[in-house]
Amino acid sequence: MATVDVDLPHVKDDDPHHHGPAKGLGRWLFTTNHKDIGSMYLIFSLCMFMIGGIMALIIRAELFQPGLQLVEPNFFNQMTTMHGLIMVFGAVMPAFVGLANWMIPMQIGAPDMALPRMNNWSFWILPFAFLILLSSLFMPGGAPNFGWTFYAPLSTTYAPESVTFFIFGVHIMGASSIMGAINIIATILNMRAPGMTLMKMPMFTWTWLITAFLLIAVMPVLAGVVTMMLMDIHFGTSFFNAAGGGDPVLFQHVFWFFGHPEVYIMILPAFGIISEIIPTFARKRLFGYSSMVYAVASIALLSFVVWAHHMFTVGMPLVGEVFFMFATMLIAVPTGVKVFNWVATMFRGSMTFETPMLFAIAFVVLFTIGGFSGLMLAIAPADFQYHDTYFVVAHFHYVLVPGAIFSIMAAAYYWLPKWTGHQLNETMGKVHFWLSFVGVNITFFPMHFVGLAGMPRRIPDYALQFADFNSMASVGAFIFGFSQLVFIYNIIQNVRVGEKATAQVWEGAHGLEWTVPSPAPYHTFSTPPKVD
Amino acid sequence: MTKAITLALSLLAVPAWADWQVNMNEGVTAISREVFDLHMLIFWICVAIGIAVFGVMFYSIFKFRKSKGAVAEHWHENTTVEVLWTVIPFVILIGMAVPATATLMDMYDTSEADVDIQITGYQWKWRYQYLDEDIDFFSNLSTPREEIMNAQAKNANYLLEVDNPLVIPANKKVRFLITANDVIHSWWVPHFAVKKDAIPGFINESWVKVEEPGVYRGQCTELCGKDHGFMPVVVEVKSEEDYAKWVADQKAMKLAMAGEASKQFSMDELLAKGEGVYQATCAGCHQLNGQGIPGAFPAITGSSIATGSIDGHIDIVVNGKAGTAMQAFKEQLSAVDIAAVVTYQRNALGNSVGDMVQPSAIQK
Amino acid sequence: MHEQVKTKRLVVRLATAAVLMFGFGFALVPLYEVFCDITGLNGKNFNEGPAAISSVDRSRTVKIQFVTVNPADMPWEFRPNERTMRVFPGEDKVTAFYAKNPTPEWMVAQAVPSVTPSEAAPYLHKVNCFCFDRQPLEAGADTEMPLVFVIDPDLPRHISTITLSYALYDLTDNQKVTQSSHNNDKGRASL
Amino acid sequence: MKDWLRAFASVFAAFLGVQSEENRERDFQQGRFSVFVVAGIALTLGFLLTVYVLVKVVMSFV
Repeated sequence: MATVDVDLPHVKDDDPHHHGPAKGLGRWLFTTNHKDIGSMYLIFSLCMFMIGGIMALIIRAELFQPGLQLVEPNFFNQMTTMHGLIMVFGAVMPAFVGLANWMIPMQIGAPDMALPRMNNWSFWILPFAFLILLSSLFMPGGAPNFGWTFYAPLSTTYAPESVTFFIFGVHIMGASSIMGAINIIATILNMRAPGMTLMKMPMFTWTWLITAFLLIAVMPVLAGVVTMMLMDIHFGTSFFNAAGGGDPVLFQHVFWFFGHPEVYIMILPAFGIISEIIPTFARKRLFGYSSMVYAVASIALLSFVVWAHHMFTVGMPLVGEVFFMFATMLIAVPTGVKVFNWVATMFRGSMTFETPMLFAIAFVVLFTIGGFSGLMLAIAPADFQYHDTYFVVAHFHYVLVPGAIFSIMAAAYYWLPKWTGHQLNETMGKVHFWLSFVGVNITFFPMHFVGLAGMPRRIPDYALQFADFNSMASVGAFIFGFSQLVFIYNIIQNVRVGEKATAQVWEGAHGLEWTVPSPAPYHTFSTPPKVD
Repeated sequence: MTKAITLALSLLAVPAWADWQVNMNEGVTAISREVFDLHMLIFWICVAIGIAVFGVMFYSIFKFRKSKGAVAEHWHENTTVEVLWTVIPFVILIGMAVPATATLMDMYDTSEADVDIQITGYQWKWRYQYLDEDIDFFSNLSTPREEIMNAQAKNANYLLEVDNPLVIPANKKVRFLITANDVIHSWWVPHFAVKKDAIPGFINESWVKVEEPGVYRGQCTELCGKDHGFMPVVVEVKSEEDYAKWVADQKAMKLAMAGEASKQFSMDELLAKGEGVYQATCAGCHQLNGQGIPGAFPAITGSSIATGSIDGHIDIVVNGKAGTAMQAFKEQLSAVDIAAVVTYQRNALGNSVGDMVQPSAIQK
Repeated sequence: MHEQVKTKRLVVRLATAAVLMFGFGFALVPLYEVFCDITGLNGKNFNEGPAAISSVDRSRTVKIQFVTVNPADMPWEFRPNERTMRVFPGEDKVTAFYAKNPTPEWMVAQAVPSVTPSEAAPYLHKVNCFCFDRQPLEAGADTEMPLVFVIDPDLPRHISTITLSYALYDLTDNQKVTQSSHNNDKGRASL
Repeated sequence: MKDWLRAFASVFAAFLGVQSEENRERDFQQGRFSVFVVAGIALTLGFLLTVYVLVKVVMSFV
């Protein structure tokens, strides 16, 4: 990341006509301030993370022992579906948008986002989208039970009544993501401080710029696929119904055309966060900044041509299987190689291991394990044995939980002193880290074994040979689940109490956001900073 | 209260047969061994790369610590190193792609098969039709509901056992034509390395040539609704002679069944047979006690159909009810079974209508 | 202010890009049909009507199997008259499928073809097929539905068996205007 | 013409995930955004084509 040696005199932001935030509920309902909206996104994401987490615990409690103990199969399917939807669209994506809202303006020296009112609106439709989705749990026929990938015809002809609520929920989430992406691109391209050229932008802003383009390209396709579903269910068309000339495999193609870029949307901002944190605590500039920028841009483009590796067993002709296998293996190079950049940054650095750095290192190690299992899944003939088993569940949980979620936690611990103005309680941070690290591995590593041994995914009960590893996974899930309460305690504690944090906060930190005092005043960079 | 008991019971019922299988099944066919070798090759490559990468990383974590006085250097770019660590994985990938493509091509072998079997996925059971012989049967989960509800200890093949397994000859190429009746299912036998999606309205094909006779178990691997976890696949591989004998037996049994349909049964025979059919086929939705699930599946006890006109009762069992989960059991149950289960539903589960049905009265 | 104008222009461009991508999502449907037709993906093929095939290749025979599926409790009896045929590529062949409507009401059905291996789909020409249009049947009536087909001689040599499957779908409810006497309650009951 | 060539070279380097500092500075100072978008899409289609040709070649060995 380009060092920005800003020798800006320490200006206390107290010009007279400055007005602080409004008082009471109005502040949060009508705010157009990127910091308040960022906080609301992060709090919303934390709540969704808890709700999704409870569903995960219900799933793991049922799978603790062979036999049906807690829930009947149809409700179990509702839990797996809602767990997936809430974690993907409710916890991970809003958290990254919240971090973007907080940090991008401060990192590029902009006073606020380019379209503040749209920013407010794209947040406030999210809680209602998830109210619509969660209310379907209490409807006759229950919540959606067809998996977060909602394959037709299970999600169209054989779906419960509440599928229409699911469709409208997804429409609103998509609209919120698209507006958020437009806002971020407009801010980054048009509102950088003079001197803050594209070449000097921090890595978090770069990855978010590219993620925003990905969002604009694929969220409309997701809206398209759910609209086709709506037409199939209510208006008698046959997009996915073989009787009327449609094709269920068409659904899978259109869904995964959205699906694969979506998984990159969930990991590129994490690359950005880790590329901010490791240089700070290694006290050494990010190795190969330009390679990172170019690679992330090429990943965005290449992520559009590999979607069918999710469909190797659907019955594609040989040419298709071999094409998508080669394409998937080829794009694994620019993605996987980025891990070497982080290791090279740490090499010959001078490291200290506060909580953000611990989460970042855990990200690099465990995300790489998820990357390796991903590479194994790319091999089509072997995928015939892995597809839709717990090996795939282990793969995507390793890239998402120690991947995206750990990077969000690292970002929280890294920037909280800047947001709240209080130093972090290091020991409690480490308690949370080690509990989560142990919990995540006990939960998801045994899933590799039961997946290879032949346990399919999305089943409420299993044969006896999978019993032991499943009970281990369930114990791990409860450890990981309850250790998030420590995370909530740390956040609340940090907001309320703790010694005063300096503007610099971390010794090795670089970037415009560290030139403003901690806690960051309500309006920062009203007068653009001079970046040499 | 009952939930507490079942919970306690399940904790006590220590799985009789703990198993810590950590790796993929090597399988019993040439293809499955090829896939296993490919899997292990790529696994070891990943382990090697992992050791290299994490080695450097943990080395730098321990060596370059601020507390040990390490001072950070200032270089932050070296394109030659970067080109190197991009080309090496690229070459490794090509090394992996060659055997992978070879295995994939072997899998797509379209040579003539000795036996062709149509596999149709239904909501929550499989149907096997032998194209060359006139054999056609359904394969339902046969694990008793008491085991699933933890009222009884679980047997070794819990959830992986069916009433009519698919029977194929050993050392012969058997070709599967896979399709579905309602939603997408997926037919998978880990020991064959055969997994193909069953898609309604379309046909897929796969094949297997098994070397060792034996019983091989798999499961449906695409979410297909409520009982997705309860529609296993069991394939019994017999030697060629046993297979020929089995085909002959099947044909003889079919003739006997036709004869039996014209036989007259007593009430007790019908009730006994009916109870078995009810538990295997109907209890999934209407529940063991016939109470059903309010709002989802109607109760049999005191139902207007089960206590109403006998023809209406037969019609709904034979032709099902369109637009609901009540399937047409015409093809799934023999005339004898339908007569028995209708009689059972009218004279048990709290109903006592008193009339009975003979198989001859069921026209399919 | 200059920056306002630049932002407004950029936002309009990005919004149109989003709308275009929404359109692209729907354009994937016809694109998919074209892609299927060329590659025979998913066993679909649309080469219907007389095929301009002159020569008959008598050097090899191809085994063609016929398979039928009654999806979603379609009550009709539906089976091929001949289960398997051995044909020369390039030779016109005729066969028929038997269908019977055992229910006490008028019904109409649509057969959906599918070919495996999908590589062979572009080489199977259906000159005349009952799957081209809907097949109505009175209560209790039955019929023989014809199929005339020819296999293209330049079918790749490594393909020795082709399976043609038909799924017979019941289209009675959205075809019929009046509610039939048979009170088949079409209400959507929850699953 | 020169900056088209440079754009293609940079995008190709991006596909490999390797780029030097001074190339990047030159690209960001002189390069025009639209040129890079066209180069990116063209090279993605090129990537598609090369993989397809590679598949056909590999399959012909059967």
